[in-house]
Amino acid sequence: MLNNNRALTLGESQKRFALLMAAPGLVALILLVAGPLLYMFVNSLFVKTLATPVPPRFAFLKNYLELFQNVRFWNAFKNTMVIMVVGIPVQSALGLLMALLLFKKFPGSKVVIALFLIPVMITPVVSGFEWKIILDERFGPINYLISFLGAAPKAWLAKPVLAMISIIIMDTWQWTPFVTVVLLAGLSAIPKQVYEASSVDGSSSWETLWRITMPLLKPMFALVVLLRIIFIFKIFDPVQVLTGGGPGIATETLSVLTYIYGFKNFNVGMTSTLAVIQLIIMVIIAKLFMAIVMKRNAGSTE
Amino acid sequence: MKGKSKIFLLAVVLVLIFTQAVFSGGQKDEEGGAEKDGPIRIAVYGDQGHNLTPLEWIKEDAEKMGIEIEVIGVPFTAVYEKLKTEFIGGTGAYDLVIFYPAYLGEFAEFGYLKPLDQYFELYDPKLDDIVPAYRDLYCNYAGSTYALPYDGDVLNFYFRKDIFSSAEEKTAFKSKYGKSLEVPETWKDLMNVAEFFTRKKGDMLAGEILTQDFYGFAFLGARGFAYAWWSNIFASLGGSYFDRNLKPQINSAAGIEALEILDKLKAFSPPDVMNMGYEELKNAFLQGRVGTMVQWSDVWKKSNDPAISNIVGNCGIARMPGVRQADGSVYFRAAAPVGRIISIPETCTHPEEAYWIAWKLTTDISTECVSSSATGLDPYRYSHVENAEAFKAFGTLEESKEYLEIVMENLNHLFPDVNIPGSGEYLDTLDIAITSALSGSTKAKAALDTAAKEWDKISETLGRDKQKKIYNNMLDVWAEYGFWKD
Amino acid sequence: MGHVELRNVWKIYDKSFEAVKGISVSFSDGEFVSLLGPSGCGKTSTLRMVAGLEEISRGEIFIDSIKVNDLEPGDRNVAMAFEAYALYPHLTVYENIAYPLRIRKIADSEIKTRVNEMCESLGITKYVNEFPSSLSGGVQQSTGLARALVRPASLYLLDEVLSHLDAAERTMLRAEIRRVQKLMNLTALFVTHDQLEAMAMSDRIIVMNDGIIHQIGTPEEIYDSPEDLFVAGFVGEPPMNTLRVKRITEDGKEYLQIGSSKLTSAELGLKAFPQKSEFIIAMRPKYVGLLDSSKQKGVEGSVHTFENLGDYTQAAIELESGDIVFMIGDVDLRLQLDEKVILGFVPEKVLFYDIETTKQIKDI
Amino acid sequence: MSNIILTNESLLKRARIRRLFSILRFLLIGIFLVSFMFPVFWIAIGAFKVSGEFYSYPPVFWPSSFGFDNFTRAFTVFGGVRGLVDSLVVASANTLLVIGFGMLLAYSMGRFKLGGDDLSFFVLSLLFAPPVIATMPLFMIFKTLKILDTYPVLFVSYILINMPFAVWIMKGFFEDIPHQIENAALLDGYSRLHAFRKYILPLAVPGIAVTALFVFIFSWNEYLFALIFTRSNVQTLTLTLSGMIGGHEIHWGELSALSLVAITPGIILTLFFQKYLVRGLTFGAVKG
Repeated sequence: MLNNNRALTLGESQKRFALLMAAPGLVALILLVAGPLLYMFVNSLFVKTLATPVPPRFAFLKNYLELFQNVRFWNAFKNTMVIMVVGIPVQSALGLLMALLLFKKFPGSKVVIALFLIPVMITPVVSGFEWKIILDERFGPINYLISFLGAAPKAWLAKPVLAMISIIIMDTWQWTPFVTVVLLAGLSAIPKQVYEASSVDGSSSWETLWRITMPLLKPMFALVVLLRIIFIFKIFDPVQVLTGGGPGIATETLSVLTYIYGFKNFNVGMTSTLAVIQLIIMVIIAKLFMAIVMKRNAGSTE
Repeated sequence: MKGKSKIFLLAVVLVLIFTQAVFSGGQKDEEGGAEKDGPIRIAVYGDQGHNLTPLEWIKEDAEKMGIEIEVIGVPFTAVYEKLKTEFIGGTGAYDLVIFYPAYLGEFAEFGYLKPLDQYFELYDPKLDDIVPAYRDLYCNYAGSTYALPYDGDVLNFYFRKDIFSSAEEKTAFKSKYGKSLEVPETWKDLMNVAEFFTRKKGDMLAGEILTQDFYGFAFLGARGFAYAWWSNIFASLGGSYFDRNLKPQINSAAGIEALEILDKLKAFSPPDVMNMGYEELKNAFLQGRVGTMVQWSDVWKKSNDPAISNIVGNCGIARMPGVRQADGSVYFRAAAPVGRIISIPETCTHPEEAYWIAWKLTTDISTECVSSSATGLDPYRYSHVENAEAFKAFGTLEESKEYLEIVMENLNHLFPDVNIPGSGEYLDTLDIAITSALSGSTKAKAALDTAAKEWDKISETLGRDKQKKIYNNMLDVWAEYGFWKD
Repeated sequence: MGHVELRNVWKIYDKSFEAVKGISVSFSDGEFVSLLGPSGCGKTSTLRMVAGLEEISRGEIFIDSIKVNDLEPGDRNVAMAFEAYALYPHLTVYENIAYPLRIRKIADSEIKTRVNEMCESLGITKYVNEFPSSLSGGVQQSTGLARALVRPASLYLLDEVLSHLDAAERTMLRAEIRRVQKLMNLTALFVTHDQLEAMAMSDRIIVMNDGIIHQIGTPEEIYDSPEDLFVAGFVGEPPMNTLRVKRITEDGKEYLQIGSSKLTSAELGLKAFPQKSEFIIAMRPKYVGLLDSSKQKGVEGSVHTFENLGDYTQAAIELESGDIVFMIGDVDLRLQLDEKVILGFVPEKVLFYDIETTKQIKDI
Repeated sequence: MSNIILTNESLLKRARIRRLFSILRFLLIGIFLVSFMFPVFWIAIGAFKVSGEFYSYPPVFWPSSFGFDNFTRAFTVFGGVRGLVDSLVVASANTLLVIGFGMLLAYSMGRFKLGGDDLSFFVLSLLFAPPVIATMPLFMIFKTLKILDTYPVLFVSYILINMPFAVWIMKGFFEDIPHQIENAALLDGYSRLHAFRKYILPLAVPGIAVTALFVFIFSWNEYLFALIFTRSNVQTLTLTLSGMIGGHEIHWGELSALSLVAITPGIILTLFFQKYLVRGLTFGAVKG
């Protein structure tokens, strides 16, 4: 960062100018956030439902206690974690592999990367529906293709474990390209000379990968993993469309559960409690992001 | 200083103009419908798909009446949440709503719906023609009629006539089970039949080589309405949702046994059965993948449409299997999930026009509606059941008669959905328990115990005493029709 | 061990740009050879081809009699220090230096001895636990050098390793490199654009320009007898003076015309000169002197600039033809700007060059 | 020091391995590309299949004919036009609002460090929070304001989704512009506003445009808020799509056709603004 901005950070008039510029946006944001926040915190302390016009009852932390004993909450928490714990390593590995394959430019490599990236911006609802067709037990191309490998057709969306795998496959399809491009950015930030040095020093490609590339990619990996955690916490549309949380509750995530508590059961108290818990998790992650990623960025001179 | 306040002012003005513009834009839209000189816009809400087709048929007539029909479809399994959201929000977006009777109690109780009795004079809904169970259990609440039936959903047992009548299959069955191959009357019989007909690709079935795996049975396992397939068994074992004290009975011995029976049947069902909704289940049967299944009444119509069916003329329909009693008779109950009724929301500003549409669909052209292959609507009037002629397109007159008789019989042995406030949540919780257990995530007893506990919590949240009273009122009506014995 | 040979080596980029045009050279054991030339002359391409970082377009390179054209850099038994250091940013100075040893699976204890020795001799011991990003250019450069020198290799490649340092650091490290190289009898190929460095450090210098070799020789040969005008102009500071000379015959007498001055060979002190109508004479500034105008005939000019540099003085004399002649004079010499002077040359130090070929004319 | 002895044979072997690797590399790239493009391909051909082709085994990998019937019917019979128009209206209006307000806020934050780390942190937390947690409170607020099922409800609620993103990204773009530029303008006696408008804004335009494109697509793709806050007056494309999925007798062909339309803006963004895609999706942590 340039350090000659002292001239610009001084003075009352300047502060006023900055505030005036920011005012409309800031006001909109604060209004939109403050209300819901207050609503959430207050209602998480009440037994309250919209399903019937019963007056809300103050319950202090009862909702929290109940939630922590609720199998369905832990199930949703577990499912969210499973998507992360299984999905992120798979996506990182595939993303890294693809990044390494694409790193050395070849004619058309730009086009390949662009095409490869398309899943990232696909409308989530569409991707949910698309995978529904693709994973169809009877007419889906996946079962057709695996039949060539001698595998029996799988009822992807009907079995709890398979349904979870389906979600992870969909997520992996959508987000591996993202991992790839972030890692590609990381790879191209490594000075070419470092590789030359290492090749002259006699390391094999394998050694270079483990001793040079991987350690230098570590910050990018940290970034990607953090972002993926955030995205997976948010995941809603495609899961809702693909499995709707089923079979049973096998693929209910925290977001899906929040939606069900809110707009299927209209249980305001529980929904708010769930929301508060997720908010706390997110604030912690945002802190981490600031600490790890933003600090690092400020340090480097890109 | 001057310049700065100017931008601020500018910004504020811009915001105001913009919000004004967009807000008024939205409002204009609403007012447009209210204008007297143009046609009156009636927004009809319902689950997306073939059951909204009849609205297209009446559009012309409606225009003559000065009514413009706008159809708003929502996903099949999202009817409750979208409607409830609207009722809570109270925007008045819908003038006529088609939904499932399970929610009637809740919606009527909280005053979301207009009582319809006041409009009966305008156009006669011919209430006496409606199968009483359907009329009184599903359209009435606390003495008033809140809805007219639109779709007489009830579950039936379906079987493949050709394989049940095949001589070689009969012989094979006899030698394996020591009795003759019949359409199963009990769940126990069904178990044998389902097992018997489950074959691998390349095996023989009724003299033909199978080009795909074949299964003895199929049911609806996708989340949403799967609980009803359990309810058939549960009810025939004597189960009920609550006792008179509102103590959940779903985790009783009958509940657990019913779930175990369904789980055993699952072994003879296609591997993707837990992902089968209405569409997938219907297709499995029509494409000749399964020997028997339990489904809504309209599948018979579809089975005789060669465009979508490989089993034209071979679709048999029978009473729901049950449990053999000590006296040798079979006690059976047919669950009636979904079903469709039409109501007018309290917020509707043109109830008379809305009522006309409701009347048109449920009375005037109701026979066309239930006898068309373009819809999935099922008979609910005596006049439907007696008018086999109307169903001639789907089979011989004999077959049509047989079909309607069976539907009627099952309707007469209805096991209605619980329709007290919160039924959406109760049934969803139950559905989750059933599908979780069937998909192997939890054990039957544990799943049902959890659901029962949740039910208690729901009752607690909604006010136990009030719920109990409403439920008991409901049971009283059930008792009238012999659906409940104290 | 340590014999290197380049045979007719070409580097052609993008099928058309010829960076290196068929150079051949060989050097051997314990020699310190500099590749000297201005930027873009092909010296770095050459070095990188030897290292294996650049494909050899044509020709062959042998290291210890093995043709290395198709070998990976790591298999060529060469070590290299880079201009921009190319340190591993995630490793400490110690680990950076230890890296090539670790790759070779050398025991930890031995790595420790070798790395410490190397750090000691390059004076970076106190930085061993630091990461490169926190170090000055000098220390990073030394670390890069240490990493190259720490392991045995047939050939050490040093790419402009002094270019990013300040004057003091540069002189220090220059001497240090030379010392280590001599002590350990290492064969080294050193790329530089700085003729002073090349002169100071090398056993032999290869002067390159435009992808070809202009001269190979010891520093003395390069300095005293540049093969062609390019070398003459490139080596030495200030550069060698080159003056165009015309032979004219007037009144039966043969004169040489330098600028506007007409002088006979006797007056210039030259015993002989090329039998061409025009050619170039060249001499180092230190072999240019002032003549007493009343006594001797010489080349006339006027003082263009004059600088007192402490140890000596330096002047640029403008001839009437516009040519500039540099001269180095005694510390107590004083000249006024535009002062008219007469120049003379030390005759035996004057070299002749052909105008067309730019080559030195040796046989007169 | 182990000296490597090389024979012609080992050289050849190396060359062969290298060639093998290069073949393997392109093979792998090909496999990756095919498998990641496949679902997109499947949507695309689905848009041209006739209904029976969705129910055949083996699956139909190439439709028998390429007619536009599915598109026509998706737009006329299945409410595609409505969805398209509403999505366009909502996404455009929201983009205008978010960029208009967000740009000024971003400039203040990026330039004058308004609110310092605290404000940055606030914006970032909003950016990370799952939108679903805000649905219930917003629903109640909008109910009270009586704006459910109007365009404004989506304009406003999408601010919550998009503003933090837009501010965060644009802040980065403003930070990238050297301070000298406006210092020079200020020294020349121009007002700050003038300096912003005449000197900074033109430089920031590419960044702002790309941010706007992102915001547009996020609004376009949004499903959850639309599902909850709208009924009959407003029906965005994602709702039209999901309505078609959940019903009986799913019309796969029409659904695919409409899906193809729905994913087009996203595909355009990826194909032509790839560099910014990385920057946007990493919230500016990678400059791409």
